[in-house]
Amino acid sequence: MKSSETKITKKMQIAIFDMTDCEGCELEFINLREKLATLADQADFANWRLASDNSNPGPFDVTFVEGTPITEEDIAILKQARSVSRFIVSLGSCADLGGVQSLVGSKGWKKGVPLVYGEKYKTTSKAPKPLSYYINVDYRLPGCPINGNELEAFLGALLVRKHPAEKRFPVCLECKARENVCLLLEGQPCLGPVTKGGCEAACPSRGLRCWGCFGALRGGNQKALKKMLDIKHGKDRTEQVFGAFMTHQDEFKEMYPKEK
Amino acid sequence: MQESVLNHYICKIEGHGDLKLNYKSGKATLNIDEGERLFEQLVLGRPYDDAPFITARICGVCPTAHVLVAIQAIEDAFGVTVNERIMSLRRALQAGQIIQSHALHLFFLAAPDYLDVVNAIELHHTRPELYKTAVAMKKLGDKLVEVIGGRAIHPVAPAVGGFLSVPGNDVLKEMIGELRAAIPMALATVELFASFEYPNLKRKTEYLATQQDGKLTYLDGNSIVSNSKFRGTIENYGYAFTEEVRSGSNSKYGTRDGHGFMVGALARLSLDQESLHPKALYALRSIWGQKLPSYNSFHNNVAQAIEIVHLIEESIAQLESAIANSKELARVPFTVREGCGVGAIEAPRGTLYHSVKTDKNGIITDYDIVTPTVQSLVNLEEDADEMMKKYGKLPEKELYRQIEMLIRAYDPCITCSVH
Amino acid sequence: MTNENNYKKIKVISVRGLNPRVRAIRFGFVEKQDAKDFTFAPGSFIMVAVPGFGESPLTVTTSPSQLPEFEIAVRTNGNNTMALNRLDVGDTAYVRGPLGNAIDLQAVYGRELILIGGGIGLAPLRSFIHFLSENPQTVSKLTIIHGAKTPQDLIFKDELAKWKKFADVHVVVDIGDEDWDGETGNIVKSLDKITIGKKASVIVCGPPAMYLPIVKSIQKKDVAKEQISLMFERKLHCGIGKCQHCTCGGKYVCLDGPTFKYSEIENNWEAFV
Amino acid sequence: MSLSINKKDFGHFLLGIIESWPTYGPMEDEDGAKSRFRFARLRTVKDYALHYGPTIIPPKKYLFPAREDVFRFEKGEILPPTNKDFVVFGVNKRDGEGLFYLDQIYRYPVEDTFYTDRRKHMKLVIVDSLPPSNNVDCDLYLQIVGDKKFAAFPFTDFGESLISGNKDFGHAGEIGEISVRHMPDEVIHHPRLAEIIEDSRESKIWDKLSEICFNCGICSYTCPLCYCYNEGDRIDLRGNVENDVKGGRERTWDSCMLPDFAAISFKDFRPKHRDRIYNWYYHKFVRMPREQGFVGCVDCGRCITYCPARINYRKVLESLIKNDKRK
Ligand SMILES: Cc1cc2nc3c(=O)[nH]c(=O)nc-3n(C[C@H](O)[C@H](O)[C@H](O)COP(=O)(O)OP(=O)(O)OC[C@H]3O[C@@H](n4cnc5c(N)ncnc54)[C@H](O)[C@@H]3O)c2cc1C
Ligand code: SF4
Ligand code: SF4
Ligand code: SF4
Repeated sequence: MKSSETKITKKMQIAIFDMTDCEGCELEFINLREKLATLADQADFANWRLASDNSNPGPFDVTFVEGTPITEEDIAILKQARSVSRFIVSLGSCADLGGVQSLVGSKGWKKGVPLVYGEKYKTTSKAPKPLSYYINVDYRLPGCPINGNELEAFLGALLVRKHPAEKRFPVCLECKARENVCLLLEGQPCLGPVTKGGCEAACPSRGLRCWGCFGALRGGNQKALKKMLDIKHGKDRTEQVFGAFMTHQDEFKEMYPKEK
Repeated sequence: MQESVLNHYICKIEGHGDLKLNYKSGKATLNIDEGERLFEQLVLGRPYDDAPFITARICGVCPTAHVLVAIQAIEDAFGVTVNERIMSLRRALQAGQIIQSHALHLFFLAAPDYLDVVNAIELHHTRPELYKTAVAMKKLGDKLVEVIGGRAIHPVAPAVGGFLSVPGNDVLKEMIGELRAAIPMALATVELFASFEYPNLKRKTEYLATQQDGKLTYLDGNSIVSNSKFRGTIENYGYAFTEEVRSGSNSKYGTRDGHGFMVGALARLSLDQESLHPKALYALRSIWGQKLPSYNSFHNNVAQAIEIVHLIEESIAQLESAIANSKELARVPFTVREGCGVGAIEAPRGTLYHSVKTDKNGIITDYDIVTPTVQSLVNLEEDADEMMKKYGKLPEKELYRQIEMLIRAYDPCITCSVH
Repeated sequence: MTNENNYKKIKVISVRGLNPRVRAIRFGFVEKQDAKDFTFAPGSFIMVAVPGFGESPLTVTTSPSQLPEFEIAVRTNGNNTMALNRLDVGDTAYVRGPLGNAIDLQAVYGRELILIGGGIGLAPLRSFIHFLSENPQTVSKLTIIHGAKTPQDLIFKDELAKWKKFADVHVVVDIGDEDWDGETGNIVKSLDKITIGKKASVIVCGPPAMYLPIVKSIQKKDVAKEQISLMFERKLHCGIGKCQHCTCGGKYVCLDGPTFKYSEIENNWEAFV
Repeated sequence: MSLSINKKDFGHFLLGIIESWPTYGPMEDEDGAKSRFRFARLRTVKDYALHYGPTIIPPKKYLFPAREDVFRFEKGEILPPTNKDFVVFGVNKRDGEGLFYLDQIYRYPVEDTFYTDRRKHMKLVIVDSLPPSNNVDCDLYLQIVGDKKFAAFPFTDFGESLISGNKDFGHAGEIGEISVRHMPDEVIHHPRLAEIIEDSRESKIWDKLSEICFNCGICSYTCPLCYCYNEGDRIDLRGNVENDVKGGRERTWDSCMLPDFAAISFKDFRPKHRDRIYNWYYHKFVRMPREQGFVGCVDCGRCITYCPARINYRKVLESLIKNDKRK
């Protein structure tokens, strides 16, 4: 256990950095609304480019990193942030899983750059990878975007120096709690059974199949689901479905061993 | 101004931009530093209904605009016409998107410059009533998007052909009540932003927006209109401007006949004020009292505030129409076919285009995206040059600050510009 | 019927470090009535909660004679144990229980008794050791074996010497350090070396991996299955047979245990996974 | 002398309840072309669906919701429960049986007062065409007689108070004896089922199932008799104002099918999927009959209908019974 102090006296120093991404997850902080002000009473936003002029160089107690490291600058910021932060949190699926931009794989990405920018275009960027490819990550808050209530509970815990617990149930739990008609039973390739919960079944509750944006549930039975989807939707489509958010995860690599 | 890798990007804009002023040449450059995500490649080889979901992730501030325009493009390719109920809900959804985005920009990104705080959260202490307004306005937009789209960021319910699920009429009625109640607050927002003292930047430029039969619109545009003589069609948006790739920057830059042009709230209102709803027109004429076009890009802030008023009124009308038509289907049947289609939408920051090609199974074979920020970037730099000319004598730090304020007034979304 | 969800407020009287990850915390009750009502027998467990951090099954390490004060030994293992180990003198927490079965006094009465505690596993046995020191006639002979990975992981080091007055005490570590002059090696090997009578009774508490080897070693000495008791650890929330996490084959650790006779569970397919 | 109510007065009677207590009951959701039933707050009489079809989640959710605070805490103090009276109206007999068995589970052998306290506040009205029996425990039982009448059987003072003196009720007159022959289900109540399952531990059937089952836990969430849960403390985001922690002890649904069900930081005590599946059957059909005296299944069919992998526990049981070697 890393923490042993008894009473909390110092204001917690929070930093939020964004790599390449949509910045939607950071917005969930702003969507805390009144509670954002409450949070600010107890913690300093020491460095938050999107919403503040403060840009302290550190050190930070908790650093949220959103987005996928792609540019050289991204990677430099990430490494610097790691060196001045006690805890690093991967904020959102871009950071935690490599995001949708990883769905074509490293090779696909390298092939794609000239197709979008022209043959002459030179880039120093690297193919998208999750944060954990470059640094150690202490806590994970996946989701595309993250879930506001989960963020709230997460922050509530951090403020009292408690370790936020990772979710250990699939999306189906929350989906059934909301009494949704099951989309898998309706023939759609829903990834709910093998996806880590925490989103309150945001998608199936409005009729959209789960895309797996919270990442693979540890110990989920991906193989069984794959078998079923292969038959119903074809092998290629099934790979596309699993590959939307999970290409960097062991569960995916086990099912689809060759590098894309 | 670089001290550490942890602080060299411009604060309070969406995405990573770095401002360089070259005193010798009198030129300002906004370097864009955002990784290549290759969205146009990501959707290839996937079925059409993956496109709205994937392209939403281009931007967390305006995902709904991407979702709706992707759907428009696909429906265009398949030849789908949806019913009035669906259109009304989409218009209201798009209104919610713009309210959300404008409220975020105005209060959380722009306002701190003028209210002397390092971030909007401090307003909670210095001006608590204003902080309340800020979160309430943001919440209003969020709620509207959530009610119709299923989630405030990256909505899930809109789909090709309509909606996967729609809220009940009682929910819509409740929403209408909330929208009505918010109008005074929206007017107060106009008042606030009209009261700020903006630098006196004046530089004639070209404004572009989509309109429906010559009228202000956000979702139903059928032509591209400019304050010059130019008129274009949406299908041929590629001819309206050129997109350049610059070395060292991973955004593209849009120009018309070699010069910059502007899209977004100020452009839209400069091209048509007459179609504003009454309260918004009142806000423009009586609260602000500014004649448009004013050719001062800082005024984009006020234009956004006025749009909020207009879009609240608009969404009330659209929700009422959705309730009146609630017997119609929430999703119309359609046939997948080989085709190509274009969608254009007025996103918070200006016109957003998606175009798509599908094969006979609805698999995407080609995709193109042009974002508003790409279109406005050159104009932004031209404005910045003008600022250097005009305020070149100011201390360097102050000049940087002023130009950064200009950049924020544009509300650029670099995240979108590199997709 | 007693209410097993009735939380009693307790207050820290003193704390001391037993090793870098384990602290002994002494509590007293805040309410007089609670102090009067609370009783326990060695071997049963209590649920201790720091509101906000959860609750944990823990065992009292002091003899019932010390009531209404009691001591627990807590190893930081997660949130609630971390919170417990942050408490200062005067801070409060909650307790409910006791829950589970206790050590079967009847079964060990008058016999030779061997207590084996691996790591933090000595904590639950300590209460019984104290009880035995107060009531030495209970057993005919007492042997205590305490093992740990390193000398750092031993607990109640200061007391081990005192216990020698009324018991045979063996202390063994897997890996010693410069200052270590005691026994090193495997706890099972050192158990093999000890002579144990056929009629002896053995109670074991420690990491699950050591149970089967220890049982084997003891059985070689012809000790009956009924006389070998094992204290079990499982994930546990309710302590009253509802939450289902502690089920072990056909048994609940919280209701049927935590102490099981080897004869009860030798065929339980989930006892030694 | 029993009382009864005519169908035309039924709405008025229900309205009286809705106006006096928060009332929950079965209702139909129109969801485009699909229709589904679920239990929800009844706000008008029209909301109530007398003959409801299967609901995804049984009424257990009023006693054991997907997520609840079993208690709240503030300034280091655990606060007492704050349950208030509410009515669950119109549960059919089978769902009523589910509630009855759930009650037994949480009452015996040790009572879980968090559950029983709420249960005391839940007033239950069962409506069914079958007569009441001793495996339901409700305040009022309304038996549908013919198509115009409900005969009323109050079982508690509360139930009595609902009907006595209520002008909607009149004397029942003669209610013809309705005989229902209770046929014990030959699969679920097979006399040797427990032994058969005990013997099947090494059977390949569990391995085969583990290749199909997604271990998503839907069979548990939807089951009226599944009751396992997780607990943990949630802290409200108001932070640590002068070290005052405020929040709640959250009890959430769990499922013994889920991968980490028996795992603690350093060890997983039931790591194999096949063993977790076996445990589900073992608990329902072996441990529960021994512990509680009844099987953990009321044959409502939910776990069959809603399993996305289309596993049918009845077929599993049937095949085990068929292969019973000791027959
Ligand atoms: C009968 C029994 C007696 C015990 N006696 C002691 C003792 O005297 N001293 C001591 O230091 N430890 C003891 N333990 C282990 C101790 O209970 C766990 O270390 C503790 O529950 C971890 O809780 P946490 O909140 O810190 O961990 P987290 O990982 O945050 O756990 C969250 C919850 O999961 C459950 N849980 C997690 N790990 C365990 C575990 N190992 N055992 C049971 N439940 C767990 C608890 O309900 C806990 O509150 C005993 C365990 C059992 C079953
Ligand atoms: S995870 Fe999704 S919502 Fe979050 S930043 Fe990435 S794309 Fe945006
Ligand atoms: S819709 Fe998806 S998430 Fe919901 S129950 Fe079915 S498989 Fe699970
Ligand atoms: S349902 Fe699936 S895709 Fe949707 S938010 Fe939840 S985890 Fe992500």
